[in-house]
Formats: sequence, C-alpha cells, structure tokens
Amino acid sequence: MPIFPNLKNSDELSALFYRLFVVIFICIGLSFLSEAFLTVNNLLNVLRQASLLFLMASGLTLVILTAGIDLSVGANVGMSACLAGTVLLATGSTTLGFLTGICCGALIGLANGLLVTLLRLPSFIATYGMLWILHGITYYFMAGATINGFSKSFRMIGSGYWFGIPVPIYMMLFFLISGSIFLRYTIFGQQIYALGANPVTARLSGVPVTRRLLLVYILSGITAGLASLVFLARLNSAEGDIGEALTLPAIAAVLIGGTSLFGGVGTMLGTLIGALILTLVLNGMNILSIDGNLQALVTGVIIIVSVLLDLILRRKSVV
Amino acid sequence: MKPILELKNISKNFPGIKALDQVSFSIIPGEVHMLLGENGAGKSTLMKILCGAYQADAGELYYQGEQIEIHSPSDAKKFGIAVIFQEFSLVPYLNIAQNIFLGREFSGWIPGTIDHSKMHAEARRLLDSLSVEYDTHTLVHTLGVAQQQMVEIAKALSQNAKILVMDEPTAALSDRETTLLFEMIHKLKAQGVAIVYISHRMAEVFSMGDRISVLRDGQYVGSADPQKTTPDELVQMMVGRTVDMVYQKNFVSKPGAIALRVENLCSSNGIRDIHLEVRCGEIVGLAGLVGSGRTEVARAIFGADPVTSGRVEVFGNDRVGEPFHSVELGLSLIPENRKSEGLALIRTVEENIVLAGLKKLFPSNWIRLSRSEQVANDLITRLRIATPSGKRPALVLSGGNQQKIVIGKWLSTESKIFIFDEPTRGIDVGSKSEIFSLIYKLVQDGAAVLLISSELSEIVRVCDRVYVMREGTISGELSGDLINEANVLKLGMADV
Amino acid sequence: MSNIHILSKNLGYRNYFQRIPGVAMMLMVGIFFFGILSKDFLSVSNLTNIGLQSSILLLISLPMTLVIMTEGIDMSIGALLTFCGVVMAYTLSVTHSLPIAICLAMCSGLLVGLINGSIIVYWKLPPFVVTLGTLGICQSLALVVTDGQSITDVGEIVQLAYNGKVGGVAIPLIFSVIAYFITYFLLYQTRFGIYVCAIGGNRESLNLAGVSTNFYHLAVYAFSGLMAGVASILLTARMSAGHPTAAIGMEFDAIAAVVVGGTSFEKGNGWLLGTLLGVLTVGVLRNGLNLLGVPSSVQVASIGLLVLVALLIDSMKMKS
Amino acid sequence: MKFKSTRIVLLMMGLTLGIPGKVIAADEKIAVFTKNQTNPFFQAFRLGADSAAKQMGASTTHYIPTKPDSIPEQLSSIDDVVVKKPNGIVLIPVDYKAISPGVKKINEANITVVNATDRSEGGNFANFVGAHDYNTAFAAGTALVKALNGKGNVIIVEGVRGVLGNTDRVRGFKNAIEKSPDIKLLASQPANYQRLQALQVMENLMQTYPKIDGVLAANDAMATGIAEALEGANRKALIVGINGSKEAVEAIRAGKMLASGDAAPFLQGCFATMSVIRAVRKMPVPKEIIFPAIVVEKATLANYDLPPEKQSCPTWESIVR
Repeated sequence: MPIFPNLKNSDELSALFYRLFVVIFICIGLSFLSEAFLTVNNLLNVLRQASLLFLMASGLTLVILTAGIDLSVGANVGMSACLAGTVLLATGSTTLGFLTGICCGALIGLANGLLVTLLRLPSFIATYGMLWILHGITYYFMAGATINGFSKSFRMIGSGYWFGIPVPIYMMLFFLISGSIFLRYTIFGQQIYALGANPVTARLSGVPVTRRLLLVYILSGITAGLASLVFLARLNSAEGDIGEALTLPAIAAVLIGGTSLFGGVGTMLGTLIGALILTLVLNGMNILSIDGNLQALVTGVIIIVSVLLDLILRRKSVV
Repeated sequence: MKPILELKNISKNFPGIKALDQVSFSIIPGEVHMLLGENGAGKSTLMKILCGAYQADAGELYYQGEQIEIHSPSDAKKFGIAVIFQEFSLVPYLNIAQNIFLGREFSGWIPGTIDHSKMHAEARRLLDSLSVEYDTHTLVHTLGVAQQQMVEIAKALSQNAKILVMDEPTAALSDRETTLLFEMIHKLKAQGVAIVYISHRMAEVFSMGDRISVLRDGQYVGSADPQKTTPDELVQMMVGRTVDMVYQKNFVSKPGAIALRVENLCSSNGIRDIHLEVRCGEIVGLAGLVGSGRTEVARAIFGADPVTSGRVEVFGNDRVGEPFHSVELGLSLIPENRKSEGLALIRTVEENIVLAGLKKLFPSNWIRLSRSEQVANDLITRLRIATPSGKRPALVLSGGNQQKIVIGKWLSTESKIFIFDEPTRGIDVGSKSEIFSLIYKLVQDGAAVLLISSELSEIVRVCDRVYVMREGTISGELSGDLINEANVLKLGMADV
Repeated sequence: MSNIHILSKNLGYRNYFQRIPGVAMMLMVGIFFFGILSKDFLSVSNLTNIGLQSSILLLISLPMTLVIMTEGIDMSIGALLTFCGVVMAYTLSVTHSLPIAICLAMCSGLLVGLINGSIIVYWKLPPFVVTLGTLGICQSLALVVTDGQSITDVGEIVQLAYNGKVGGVAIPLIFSVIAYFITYFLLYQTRFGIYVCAIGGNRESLNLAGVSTNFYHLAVYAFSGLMAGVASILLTARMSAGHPTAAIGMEFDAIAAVVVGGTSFEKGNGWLLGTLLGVLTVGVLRNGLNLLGVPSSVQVASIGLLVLVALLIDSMKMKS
Repeated sequence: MKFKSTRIVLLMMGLTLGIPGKVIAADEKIAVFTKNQTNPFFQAFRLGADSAAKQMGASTTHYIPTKPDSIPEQLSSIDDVVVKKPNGIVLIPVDYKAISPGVKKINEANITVVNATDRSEGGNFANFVGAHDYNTAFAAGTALVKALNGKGNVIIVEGVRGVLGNTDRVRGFKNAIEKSPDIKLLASQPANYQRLQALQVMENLMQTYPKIDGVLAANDAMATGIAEALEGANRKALIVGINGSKEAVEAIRAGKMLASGDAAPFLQGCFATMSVIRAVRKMPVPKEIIFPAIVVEKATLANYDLPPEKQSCPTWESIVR
C-alpha cells in the first residue's frame, strides 16, 4: 500500500530498496560479529536511539526537499529544550512545557523561513547565522547551568514504555507515517516536491511558493521543538549545547536516505533508513567496543559507502 | 563537388529506443544542407555524433574520402566541425570573449595563462563581422536570449570551421538578426563552408536550402530539391501521414463576453500602458519583434512580474498578487521556456500534469492517487503525449511532448483563459498541428486565448485579432482582413 | 570573467561602488566603530594581530571559494587541516626536519584532496556527502596518529613560521598575501580559472569545447587539500604543537566567509576579493569584541548577526 | 566659569579621599580565560573568580572560546588581551601544551599571570592553582573500588578524545581500578562529555554486558545521562562522575550516583584570582595551591548544600598558611 513514497514510481522504489539492503547488510554483519546484537532488547534500543535522530531529521527532510538546508536544527533543539525545561520546572505543568518547547521551535523555524523567503538569503547561510545567534542567546541565559529533575508524567514521552515498546518509537512511527502521508497525499506535499524540483515552474503553476517555504521551515522548527522535548524527557536534564552534536548526523541521515540536496527528490522512509544506518553503526561499534579513535572513521566510511553502494546498484538496474 | 563529410549507415541505440537506424548523409562544401524531421526523429542525436558528444554504435564516417572516427569533441574540432546548439552552451558568469573562445583560449607568455587583450580583440572582430555591438566584457548571464544566440553563432564562427551545424539558429532571433545571420551564411557558403541547417520554419527551408534531407523515427526518409518540392510534400515526408496543412482552421470563432481586460498596465519589467482585451471564443495574437515586450506583458498579466500601475480584470474581477491568485481566477500561462519555466523535469509526467490543477481537483487538500492518475492518463491520451507511462520523469520526453504536458497541466485546471507564449518554438510540424487543433478545440469550447508568436505566418493564419507591440508598448491592433504579414511588420518595426 | 572585471571595465565607478558587497561595508563600519570605542584597536600591533589571526582561515577560504564556484562544497577541510597539522607535528617529533615535515603535511593534504575529488568527479557522488565522510575519516586519523594527546616536541624552528618576520613583515601575512595572489592569478589569469567558472556555470558546454572537465574539477579539490596542508604549517607553528581537535569545525567559518563575500552556491558566480574581505570582517569582529571585553555569549550571537546582516545588505541591493 | 571652579573643588575632594586608598579598591583589571560556555565546572570557576575580585576590589573580564575548547580561538583571545594589557590574567589553558605560545606571549608582555586547573607545560606563572584531574579521577575511582569491595565489572565512559582533561581522568580511573585485580574493566568508550551520547553508549554497552557493577564517567553530565540509561533499563550499577556539580550532588542525594570527584572549581576560581591580584599588589603568594582531591559522597553531602552562585570566597588566610 503506497502510503510511503510513490511506490509506483520505480526510481524512488529502487532507491529505497537499495538503502534497505545496506541496513540489512549491516545487521547481518553485526549479528555475526556479536551475539548481543540480534536481540529484541538491542533492536528496540537501536530503534529508540534512531527515533531521536529521526525526529530531528524528519523536519530537515522537508527543508532539503525544497533544495534548502537547516543548520540551526541542533541549536534550535538546544534553545527549545532549555526554555521548555525552565518552564516545566517553574510551572510544573507538563502541557505548558510542551507548548513552550513546540512554540519556541516553531518560532525559530518561522524566523529561518522569513530569512529565506522574504529576504531571499541562501538557506545555508541564513540558518548558519541563526545557529550562532541561538547559541549566543542560550549561553547567555543558561550561563553554564544545567536544568534537571522533571516530573514522571512528562518523562513518559522520553523514557516510558507502552506495551513493552519505548514511547519514542511510537513517535517515530507517527512522524514517519504522518510525514509520508503529508508528502504523498496532500497537495502541500506535492507542491513541496514541485517547488523543490523547479521553483520557477512551481510559481508559474500557481504554487504559493513563499507560503509553502514558510510552512516547511516552521514544520522543521516544530519537529526540532518536539525532539527537544523528547531529549528533555529522555535525559531528565538539559544544557545549552544539547543536540548540537546531532546536527550533522541528522543532515547525514537525510542525505544517506536518498534525499537530494538539489531538492525535489526524497522520502521520509529514506530518512528513517538513513537514521537507522547511522545508529546501527554507533551501536555496533559500542557493542564490539571498537577503539574510540576509530569511530569517526568508521562512520565516515559508512556514509560514503552507503551512498556509493546505492549509486552502483542503481546504475546496474538502469543499464 | 565531392562531399567533405559522409555518414554511412550510422546507427545509435539508447536503452529502449533506436535513436538512429542506418542513416546515411553527406555534406558538400559551399552548400546549405537542410535537415528536417520531427522532434525525436534523430536530428539532435546525429548532431551529437558529429560533434563527438556521442559515438555511433554502427556505421562509418568518411572525411574527404578516407574513413575517420570521432571519439571526442576535440576530434570533431580536428576535422573542423562546429555546432550551434539550440539549448545554449554558454557559461553565465564568463564574459562574451571567454565564452566564444572557451576551450581555445589564447595563451599568454606563461603557459596556461591567458592573453585577455588578444581574446577581446578577436571577439570584437567576430561580433563586428556579425555587426552586433555588445561589449565583449559583459557577462553573458546579463544578455537576452537573442543576444546569447548571436554569441553562440560567433562562437561557432570563431572556430573557422569547414563544417558548420546549426540547430534552429533563428528560433530565438528577431527578424533583423535573422537577416544578419542569413547574410553571414551566404558569406560562408562563398568561402566553401559546408553548412547543415536544422529548422522547422518552412520559409527558411526554402529560402536558404540547397538540399533537403528528412529524418523520421531515426530513419533517413529521403532528400528533396527545394526548387522541385512543396511544403506539404515535406511535411508529409516528415510526419509520414498526410496532415491537413498545419494552421488550417475549419471554423469561424464567435467572440463572446470579455474574459480578460487589461487597462494601462505598467510593470517594472519595462512594459508601459498596455491596453488589451480578450473575449471568450476568440484567439488574440500578440505580435512584435523579439524583445518588444510580448513575454513581459504575459508575465505581468499573470502576476509573475510585479505590476506597478494599471489593472488586470479576469471575468470582471481584479487580478492582484502572486500567480496563484491568477490560477484561482482561471488564468493560465504556457511559458516561452518550457524546460526552465514549464516543467519540473525530475518529477513524473503525471505529477507535472496535475500540479496546476491540484487545488481544483482536490479542494479538500487531500489527494486521491486514483483520481490524479486517471486525470493524468486521460490527458495523456487526449493530447497524444508519447510516454510509456505517467510514472516516467518528464525529462525523458521529446520537446513536443513536453510542451503538451505543459498545456495539459492547464487543462486539468478548468481554466478559461490561456496565454500561449511561443507554444511552437522548436517543435516539429506534427506536434505543431496537434497543438493548434488543440487551441482551436479550446476556443470552440469558449475559452479565451492570447497567442504570442514570432512566426508571422502563425499569427496571420490563426488569430482573429492581433495586437502588435513595439518597444514595450502596444503600437496597434489589427482585425479581420487587415491581419497580414505586411501590416504586422509595419506596426512592429520602428518607424522608418 | 569575474564580476570585478566587468565592473571596472564596463560599468564604471558608480556601479562599482553600488556593487560593494555588504561584507565590505560591514568591514568599514566595524573598523570605524571599534577604532572609536577602543584606543588599542587601530594600533599597528593590533592590526597585524588581526592579520595573523585571519591568516589560517584565509588560507582555507581561498580554495573553498573555488570549490563553491564549481557548485561543490568541502566539509572536510577543517578536519583535514587538523590532520595535516598532526602529521606535520608527528613527523617533526620523529625526524626533527622541518622540510620533510612540511612536505609530508602538504602531501597528505593533497592526497585527501585527490581522494575527495576522485570520488566526487568519477563516481559522481554529491560533494557534501563525500566530504562529510572524509571529515570523519580525517578526524579519526588525527586521533590515531596522536592517540588523543597533543604532540609538542616539535622543536623551536616551527614557531618561526608563525612568529618570525621577514623584512619586518610577519611570515603568516606573507603566506596570506602569496596565497591570495596565487589563487587570484589561477582564477583570473589562467585557463584553470575560466574552467572552474565553467564547471559551475555550464559543465556540458565545457565538455563540448573539448576540455577534460573531470581533470579540472579534480584539480579544484586537490588544490583545496593542498591549501589545507599549507595552512596546517601555520596552525602547527601557532600552537607549536599538533593537536587532534585543533581546527575541527573550521570548514563552517570558511564557507561563511566565502558566501558572505558574495560568492554564490550556483552557476559559478564567485568573487575572490569578497572572500578576503569576509575573512577579515570576521577577524575584526572577534578581535574588536575581545578588546571591548564583550561577554563571549554576546560574541557568539554577534557573529551570527554579522553573517546575516552582510547578506541582507546584498539582497537589498539586488532588489534596488 | 563658576561651575568650573566647583568642579575643581570636587575633584580635589576626590583626591583627598583617595589618598589613604592603599587599603581600598585599586581596581585591577583581571582577564579570566576558561574553556567553554556550557560546562558547569567553568561556570563555578568564573563565579569564584568574580566573588574573589569583588572582595578585593578588582574587576574581571571573562574570555571563553565561542567554539567549545577551541585552541586557535583561545590563542587569538590571548593575543587580543595582550594588546589590551590588563593588570593580571587567570588562565585555564584549553590544552596544556598547545597554548604555551600564548603563555610565552603573555610573559613577553610581562603581565602577571596565574595558571589554573590544567598545569601549563611552558611559561612562567605567578603560581598554579588547581586540583589535578588525575588525582581527582583517581580518588573518585578508588571510591568506586571501595564501594564494590574490590571486585566487579566496571565500564569507563570517556569525554572528548584528544582533550587533556579527559586523558588524565581516564588515566586516573584506570590506575585506580588496576589496583584491585578482581575488578574487570569491560570497556572504555568515548561519549564526548555529551549527556545524550553517554546515555546511548550506556544503552548499547548494556546490550553486550549483562552484568555491570560500576561506571566511571569523565564528567557529571555523562554520569547523570548514564543514570538515566540504567533507570530506563531498570538495572543497577554504582556510578561515579567528576566535577561535583549541582546536578551530581542532587543525584547522589537521590541515590542515583555513588560519588563525584570534586575539583573544587569555585575555590579554584577564588584563589586563582586572589593570587593574581596579590601578585599584582606585590603581596606574597605560594608557588602553588593544590586542593586535595575531594570526593562528594553521601557522607560529605552537607558541605554542598549551597550552590556556587550563592557562595562567596573564604578568606585567603583560611586556606593559605
């Protein structure tokens, strides 16, 4: 059933197929190397870790689909987390905390969107500038402090279980499905694809380009805000630079997932696969306790190889 | 006179299609060899083989009698083959001189360095010979389409080639530049250059051609002598079936209510106080030289360029703001440049077709795949778009079919006003007639059509009324019997 | 070819002024502003100071300009710079011979550059992803070479490369000037430069012109790697040590400097002088704010503002 | 004319008041260099420095790399500060070796400088104030060993590879556990001082190692992250962190952590600043002030009720004799 990408579109399908192949390949490899890998527990654990990355990456996917990029996603998470955390501690009201986190994220997204649409700045630079500004503000107000100790009820969304499955995984599934539906089954999604593929055409075909771009950046902001909440709940504490370490991995996840930096091509499922690949690699390296010095190297190689493999296999299938 | 270059049984296959099948073809110094054929007939493939971009799968090439092989563009250069491509091969942020001599820069005193002054001098000389006077230091991205085409031509000439291949060189040119080009071609002929000239404009074919060859579906159909043949015969050779002559219009249009009214419209893109109105059920032409502001008018009406003053009325209500308002009002624009403005090339045919209609088709904002698929397939069959399936990306189709997609895009919105900007530029006769019969169909169903075209014959044959533009404003309106090429030209030319 | 050419030659002075990018204005404003607020700012020693501090960033921003002109990007350059530095320090600690060390550093830079290039050019993978990969790889290699320690027994001579003077001019400045003019020469006076612009602008036509595009495209990344190697000499000299995390993340500074300098990600539209200005502006800002003793958190924010405002000014100009 | 004279009078009054000023504010400008914005340790250090400066009537300016732990940036800031010529400098080098050229520069400009926390390799300082990372880590490690009665499986979660503090701490941990043969070091993996990464590394390690008795984390943020991981998998292990930060104290009180090696950041800040000011005022300062490696445990919690922002420095004499 084609909720995910356009499964009738053979290109997108094959692209996904080959990426899945990479995932399976890694899994098989790991399960040979360590019996600890292929256990329900560990797989759930991998999924839960991937879900945090995916939350950030899902919004980013939309942005990259429009041939843009959002470097401020990590800084956004940091700021939203700190703000939401402070509110949570101050008011003790979970709902209020939620609202703050999401609104903060959305506002930052909006700011990015305005920079990119109204002022026509290249998104790479606009969001890069935003990154520094957000960090500055966060550092200023946090002054090196950390906030911690949130209510059990709030921490459900990060560390809780439903029917023996961690809550973040449900969130990941929710975002995956709703995201895919949004892209495939609403005219917004279709317009976003078109506008990524060729903004001029999109505009002349009656796509309200500015509005759609704003929407995309706001959504990206919102997912960042939500991610920040899950971080808070999972870690039960926050500091200014939380999430910064995940910016590049999130972007990598989207790109490994087959979304093109030039826009117009890509799917949510692809991004999920990308996130899985990265998480699996880290998980594997910890399980096999590979020397810390080499971990960046392995990740780097995997990034290149996974893209390359996909490319080779696809060339084969074309010719 | 023996041929300078001969192609024997050239074949070229791409996955799926037989682009060229056993094509033989000879080029004789000092003659203009017209190459005709519908888009996708294999003309461009043949050219690409000549200039070394592709290699033939089978067949031989003979250069002045002895067999040769062209593996790369540089080989082609060795044999003095130069090509003027249809889609521009210029580098936007290099200046004219650098573009003309790209890959053949004059070395300075240190190896690897460039002798700028010499390059500009040479470029100057070339441009003068074409009697166009742009500064050779201007970056080409600041030039207009026609100017860029002239640079293209200069670039080809600069290689002082023995064999010159031109693909639709006049497609983007105004009449003045066209005449300049033709003079140049005559000069070259005199110098004994062999010229292969690809065109869809019958007038050119007959005025310039010494010999005519026709390709169809990758096969060599035959040659003809311009003195002894007629347009209809050629068209028949190209299309392979008898088409009633392209523009023939077998109905009388009966203008109805005013659909589009434009009152002293001015825009930052350079047009000033434009007045025009288009009624339902009529075809109104917008003629004028290239650069007289026709496209700009279309864009301003559609809201693609900002309107500084004046107003546009669509069925009585004002059109304001971005294009998407226009679309909601039932206005539609088939832009001049289909690849960069009409299509999202990497998306599928289906997605392109439904793009403009999304809002109309799915007012709930929720897409029913089955519906969009059905709409797309209907249009694909109705417009006879040649594609294996709606799921193929648009970029694999030929120009004519792509143009049909762009039109289909607007048929899926039940829009009532169509602005066609050069709908037949670089399109083969077959698709041309199809597109026109389509336009006629629309009009008979009560749509209003504003047609922009550089081909006077088109304007004259098709339109019920014609507005002629000059220097950014409308210089006159013609209707009824007054519509003839002479009048249109008179109004279009600056006063003599 | 470059905007600068037509500007001077065609449009004449007023337009040239009109075309002054936001970054140049920011630079002037910055200098003026800090000059008034801080007595030390305009002192010769401080200005050289800024020059010295900017030198390393400049050395990697110059090639970054070319890379971006080919519609590519080099995310690995920061990590590569670090790696080369470590290699150099390590070689010094082993051989105590400066020439060998410098040679090795530059070679390893060149090598990684070539690897980047080949993957991008011959396998047609997106530059961003590829260099993101090599970023990780270089980072790891740096750690492996040093095993997470900094290497300090590099001897005294190295420091000269940073602190030394030739004819009263600090060596890093000389490095910068030479590097700038070499790059300028390559970009505006040689085939290479034209082809770089063409690769970004219209690769197809370059192929049809019978130029081996791949070679020049590869050369750009090689150049980028090589310059990272050169910069690593200064880096090592500056710290008189090799450190496995020294320049991590510098690629972003470089990219920002380039883009703020008016080079765009599309169509091979680049401006080298702009890059120089971009680098200097960042340097002036950091230095000035430090002199004024502005809290670090504010500095962080103001760097962001700088980037945005500079581009804003440009986009305003576009509109007008 | 008139008000001019009055102004002169006021000015003279000011002078007369100023004359016995030796005792009160001479208002030295002190530049304080720390490593990054986010680590509570340095925040505490900065607070200590400020409070000390206030007590002694001096003023501080803080220089922190905009990119955490960036060597080139700290070097640049040093250059800038040297141009500015403050009376004294308190320096926590981002890297004890790589910063030495900066130190050289300071010395050349002969500005009084005190080295804090990480002992710089080169250059001459008025004195060194700190508690050695190694010792702290060692003490903390020993605390864990004691709590485990010398046997069990232990994991080390490292900070950023290549950052000095981390290297020393890990060394300290390792030596501490090597002392007792029955303690088995299962793995030592980096988590870059990042809370989240530590948590995920822990989650992953728990998959391979069914029985983990103790965890040594190179800072408190990671320690608390690990605590969360264990709680999430509802498994138990004794966790030891480093820094004695506020959250660690709370965690220990709540029984989530066993202990945290306290490097006394606040005191370090205080005495580093005090000694630089004293040095400037030509008052005697000892060659070095090393704070004994304290370990925060349930027993010693009482001393940590007051958060740094509320504390104020003890008198110089109370510590230095």
